[in-house]
Amino acid sequence: MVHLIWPIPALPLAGTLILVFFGRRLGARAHWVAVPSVGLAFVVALAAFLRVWRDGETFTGPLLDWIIAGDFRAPVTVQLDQLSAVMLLVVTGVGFLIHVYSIGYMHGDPGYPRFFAYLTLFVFSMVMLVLAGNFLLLYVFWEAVGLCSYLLIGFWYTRPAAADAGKKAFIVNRVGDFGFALGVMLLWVSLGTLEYDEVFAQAWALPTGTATAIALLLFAGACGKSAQLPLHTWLPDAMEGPTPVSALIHAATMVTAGVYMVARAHVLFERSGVALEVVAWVGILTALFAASIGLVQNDIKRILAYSTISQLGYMFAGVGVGAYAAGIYHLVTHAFFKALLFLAAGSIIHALGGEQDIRRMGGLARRLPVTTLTFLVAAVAIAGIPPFAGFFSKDEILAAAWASGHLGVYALGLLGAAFTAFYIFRLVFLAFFGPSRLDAEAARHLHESPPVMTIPLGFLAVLSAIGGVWGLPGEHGTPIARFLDPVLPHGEAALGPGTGPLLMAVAVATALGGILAAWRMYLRRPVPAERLGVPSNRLHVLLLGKYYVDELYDALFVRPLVAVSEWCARVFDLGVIDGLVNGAADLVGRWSSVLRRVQTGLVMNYALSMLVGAVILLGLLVRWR
Amino acid sequence: MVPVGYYTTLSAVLFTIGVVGVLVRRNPLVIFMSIELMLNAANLAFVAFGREAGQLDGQVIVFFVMTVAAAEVAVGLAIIVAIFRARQRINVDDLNLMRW
Amino acid sequence: MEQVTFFVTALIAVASAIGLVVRRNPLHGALFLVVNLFCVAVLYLLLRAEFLAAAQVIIYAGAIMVLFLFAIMILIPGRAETGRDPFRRQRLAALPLGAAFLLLVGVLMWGGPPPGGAPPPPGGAAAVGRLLFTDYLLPFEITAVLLLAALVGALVLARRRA
Amino acid sequence: MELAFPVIGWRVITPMLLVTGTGFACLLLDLLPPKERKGHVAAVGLLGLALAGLATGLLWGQRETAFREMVALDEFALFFNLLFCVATGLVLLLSHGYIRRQGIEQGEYYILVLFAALGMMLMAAGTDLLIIFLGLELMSLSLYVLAGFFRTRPASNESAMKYFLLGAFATGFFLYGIALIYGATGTTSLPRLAEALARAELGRDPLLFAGLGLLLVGFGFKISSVPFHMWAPDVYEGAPTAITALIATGSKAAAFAALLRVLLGPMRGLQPDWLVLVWILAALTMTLGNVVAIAQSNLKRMLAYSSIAHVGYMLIGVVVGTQLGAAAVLYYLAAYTFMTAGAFGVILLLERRGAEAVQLGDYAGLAARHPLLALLLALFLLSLIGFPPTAGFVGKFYLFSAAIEAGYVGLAILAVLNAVIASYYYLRLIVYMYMREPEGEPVVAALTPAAGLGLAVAVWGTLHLGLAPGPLIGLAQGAVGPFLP
Repeated sequence: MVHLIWPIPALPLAGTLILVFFGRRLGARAHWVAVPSVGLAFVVALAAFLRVWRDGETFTGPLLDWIIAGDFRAPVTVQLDQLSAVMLLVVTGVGFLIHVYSIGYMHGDPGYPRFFAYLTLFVFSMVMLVLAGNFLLLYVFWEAVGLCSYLLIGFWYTRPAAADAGKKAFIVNRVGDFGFALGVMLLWVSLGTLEYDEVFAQAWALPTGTATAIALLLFAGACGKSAQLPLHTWLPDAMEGPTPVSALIHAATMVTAGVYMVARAHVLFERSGVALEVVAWVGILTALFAASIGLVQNDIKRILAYSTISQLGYMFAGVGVGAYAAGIYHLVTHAFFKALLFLAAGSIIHALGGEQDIRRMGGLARRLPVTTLTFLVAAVAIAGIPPFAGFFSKDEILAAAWASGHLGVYALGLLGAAFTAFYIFRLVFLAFFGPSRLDAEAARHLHESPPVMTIPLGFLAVLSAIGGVWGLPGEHGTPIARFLDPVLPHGEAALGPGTGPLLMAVAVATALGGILAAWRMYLRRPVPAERLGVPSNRLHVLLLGKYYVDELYDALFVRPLVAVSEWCARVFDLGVIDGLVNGAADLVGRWSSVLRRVQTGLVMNYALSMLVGAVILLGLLVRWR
Repeated sequence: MVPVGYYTTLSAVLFTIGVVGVLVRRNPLVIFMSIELMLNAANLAFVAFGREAGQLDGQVIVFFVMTVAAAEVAVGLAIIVAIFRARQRINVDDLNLMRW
Repeated sequence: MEQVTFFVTALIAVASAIGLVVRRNPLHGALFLVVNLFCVAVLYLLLRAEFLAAAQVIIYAGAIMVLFLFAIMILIPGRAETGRDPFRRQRLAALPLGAAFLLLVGVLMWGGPPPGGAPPPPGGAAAVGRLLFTDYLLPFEITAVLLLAALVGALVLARRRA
Repeated sequence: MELAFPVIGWRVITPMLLVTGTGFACLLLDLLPPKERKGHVAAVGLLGLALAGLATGLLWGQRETAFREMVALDEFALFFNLLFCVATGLVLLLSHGYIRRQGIEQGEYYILVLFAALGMMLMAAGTDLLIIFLGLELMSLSLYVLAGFFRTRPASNESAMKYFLLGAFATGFFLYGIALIYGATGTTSLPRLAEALARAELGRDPLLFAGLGLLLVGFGFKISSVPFHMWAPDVYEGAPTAITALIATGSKAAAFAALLRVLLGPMRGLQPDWLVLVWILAALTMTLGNVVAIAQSNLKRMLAYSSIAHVGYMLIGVVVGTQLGAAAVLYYLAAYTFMTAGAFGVILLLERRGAEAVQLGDYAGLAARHPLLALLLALFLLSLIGFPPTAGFVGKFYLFSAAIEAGYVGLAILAVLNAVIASYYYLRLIVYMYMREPEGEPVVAALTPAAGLGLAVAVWGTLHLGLAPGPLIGLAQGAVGPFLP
């Protein structure tokens, strides 16, 4: 089995190394390395998946030893089971399609080889994250995918917004990862091991309080990575990155790592109980919160970004109510339709020469038939219309919420579903239908994307359309739930007879209601271009301002920290900074004054500080006696 | 007989005067001399404590400290001379106007 | 007699130390320091450390202070610290801090037994020399390297060639 | 008069003897022509360090003391010997081209670096406060001079002056501390101190506490722990960059070695008393270092504050005081040596308009112009952040886990939070290098083969300790064995 595992990370890694060292020479041929490396990884992953699926064979074992220190051992353990096999397929499969798409999208970019180097590095890291068999390795690649994401968001670094967004993503993620790291350490201290199988076997012995602390700390990391409240702010800004990156990292794979981690560690969350409730509520609140912001955004990628945050919220709600398989299933279908939405959006942006504002689109359906069709498939899927994939997975989550007695979660989820249908069809109606609001320049530029971009769209559209077959309710749960059962037990309470179809009907009605509302507002009587997106009331302003979370953080954390830092610098360094810094430039003129200040003030200041320290040390020692 | 505590108390007083000297003076040479005063006070403490314990070790340590002090003076004065020299090139008036 | 000598010497030592700190002219300061070093040498004699007393006078007062005086003469001929002190208030903070420090360290040492318990160690050159070359051989050799390093360093810095 | 000549424990001091001998050889070699080029002196110095390292390796596993228990041959001393050999060797490699370009190539430079290394070794191997004091002085005196080696540059002069005056001031406290401890116990030897302190009534002598406090002042200065840290930014900035690297790595490691030997050796019984002090120092040091580093625009200054912050992390290991904690400090010191020497090593290669490129702005777009150097610097910075899979990550993980295991959760949380803050300013430099357009005059790099070798070693260390940390962690745990079985 090992021979089916190691090539999956090794191939993209080899691709990365080749691109790093020979990228310049390869230039515009860089995809000849990147695409096959990820493609082959997908083939191997498929083979591994089939082994797991057909024979039920799984593998856990060390690839090599990493840290051994006395009683502390952290080998590079990989684990291939039903859960990681599904994730691997998504990562390498969607990854492969997006690599192909990027050939067209990034064509002619000066950083072409660099782009593919980062992208394959990401695939490697993500594969390792999924394969990791212990928490330390998980943490390592958790950080690594964050780094790749940061590099790719800031890929177009000449745009200051891109560089800032990259930095923001990294820092916000560090806040979450701070919790994650503490959780891992606490776990090690409590159990003395970080291996999945050992941890999960011993988790029931943990005191509830400890388990809750560990689970919540881990979940803090998940909140950062998966952009859940209150750490969601980085994801919309991350849209500054190239669109394939948004599709792969910020929609389909990396941001779902949090969901994967919670599902993987569900034993710990269950042990705590409270933590699982927290996951469910944070998830569903995020779902509603982000969906409501999505209602009024005008940037096509930002709408999709808020939609992603919202859908991730649904996944957390799913795992939070104990429907792990449903959460993972939604993760998979979401990977299909959201990647498709992003890639189709990228196709539009490509066609319009960089235009991202839906107020300046309209009537694109005639000129971009393939893009429109595929986008429509994805939109129907995310809105939750049967028989498309999104319907089954979302319905599964809502049904589980209902069945487990989380009626509040169910109600909020239903409302969020209505929002979802509304915002996505608002986007569809404004962008593809109705009168054209394009400016002349863009209209002339308008063209359907090349096949290298549209073919991946087609594949994803097919998957979005038929992905529902895994979620058809059967006698013993859905097929995917049955498949994942060895890892993720689905002991969820059964619905009463007839409740299932009733809930489905309600969900469909809600989605149709949302679509109808969007149709009434934006298509039946087209709104004049200049009135689109103009806030009409306070709520609208609040939503447009994204609830002003960024501003709040800026005032609460960023500005005080900078102020403290500057204060310290001034008090402790009394003019030396600018003194010595500028002194090098205009030496003669400044040195007399600078040196005097330095010489009169500082040696004395420094010695004074030392004496203060000495007195305090002695005082404490003598007092302690 | 003078109790050893008197010697050590005296050494503490001298040490503190040296510390204060480092803090209140502006001339590097005087600061440096104050530091010598501190070392000297430490030496006195060593000898007094050695006397109390009836050992010669305290005295031997003082011998080493003296050597170290001599080495320190050589280096320290070289640094001070060097800085004065370099600054002379910038501005001769600086030399006497410069305050510590 | 011994007590009188101690108190007189101690008084001079403290007074000269204060003189070093308060006099503005570094030259005066250096002379005060020399006085202080002599006083400490006398105290060494009282403590039966004859060899050290001699070494104190020869090394400290003789060699080190001459170096100091030399540097002072070269660098700041006849000039004292002048001008307004812009950091006067901060400097004054040194006084209460110094007092606190003295309180913490000095109080611990106050009094104590007279040195009667143990016999006075022989303070002659021979005894010290013997220790230097037996028990303290290693530190002795280290100081040799230390002096060499100081020599090299001082030469490098003081050399004329830029 | 009969003079009982002592038995000389040659073996115990073999590495030190080799370094001393090399220093003397270099001194003689320096007298010979050529006068202008001194590369051969550096080469001999490197050879000597390599021999000392080799001797260290051969002596591994032995335990012995010599000179009336004044120096010890144990894994602890050997671990640090190796560390000093590596740190000093790196500095020599990086120095050669650098001081030639700066026009200060003199044989004395290399000789003083060797003497500084000798001082460090003595500090780590000394089991007598007197030896530790002498080693400290030997190291410090050499470093004072080296800091002022740019004799014509005001910044360098000033750096030497501040370092010297404040260092001598700290030495005064240190020495007085030794005097008080001697007064309380009648000995300066660490083993005999341990015996004396084992007697209960002596262990509570107030003199001892005062002595310990003053000793901590001296150590606090050398490791640049808040509030004894203020010299560090100025000295780091003004000193020649290669010397800055030595001060940041070697001298810090030496002070930590002695600190660990004293605190976890004889003073172990007093742990309840000094624990709080070191706890406070650790918390203050890492927080202040990181917070102030954010405001810096001069790279050397920024790294100075960063190094202060790292001292704060390492003090956690001292607080923890367990075998795990002490070993984590040793490991962290090794990791820190590689990444910091590497970072300074890249910085000292870069010049702009004939001056060293130390401003943040000089690094804008460095990746476009010098991709390799930018990549290396980014790697070292990521390691300083504590990003896996670099040495810095393993070091932090190890250190913080030791803290949590020993129950210092508060301190660990503070440390991790600090690490988050720290990522900001390191990252800013990476952003400058990779995500800014170059501006102004081009930055030129003077990569010599020697410097290249030095950087290669630093990269190797940073990555190797991150990817395969097991062996070194084993060594570190063995090294603290002598006093923490």
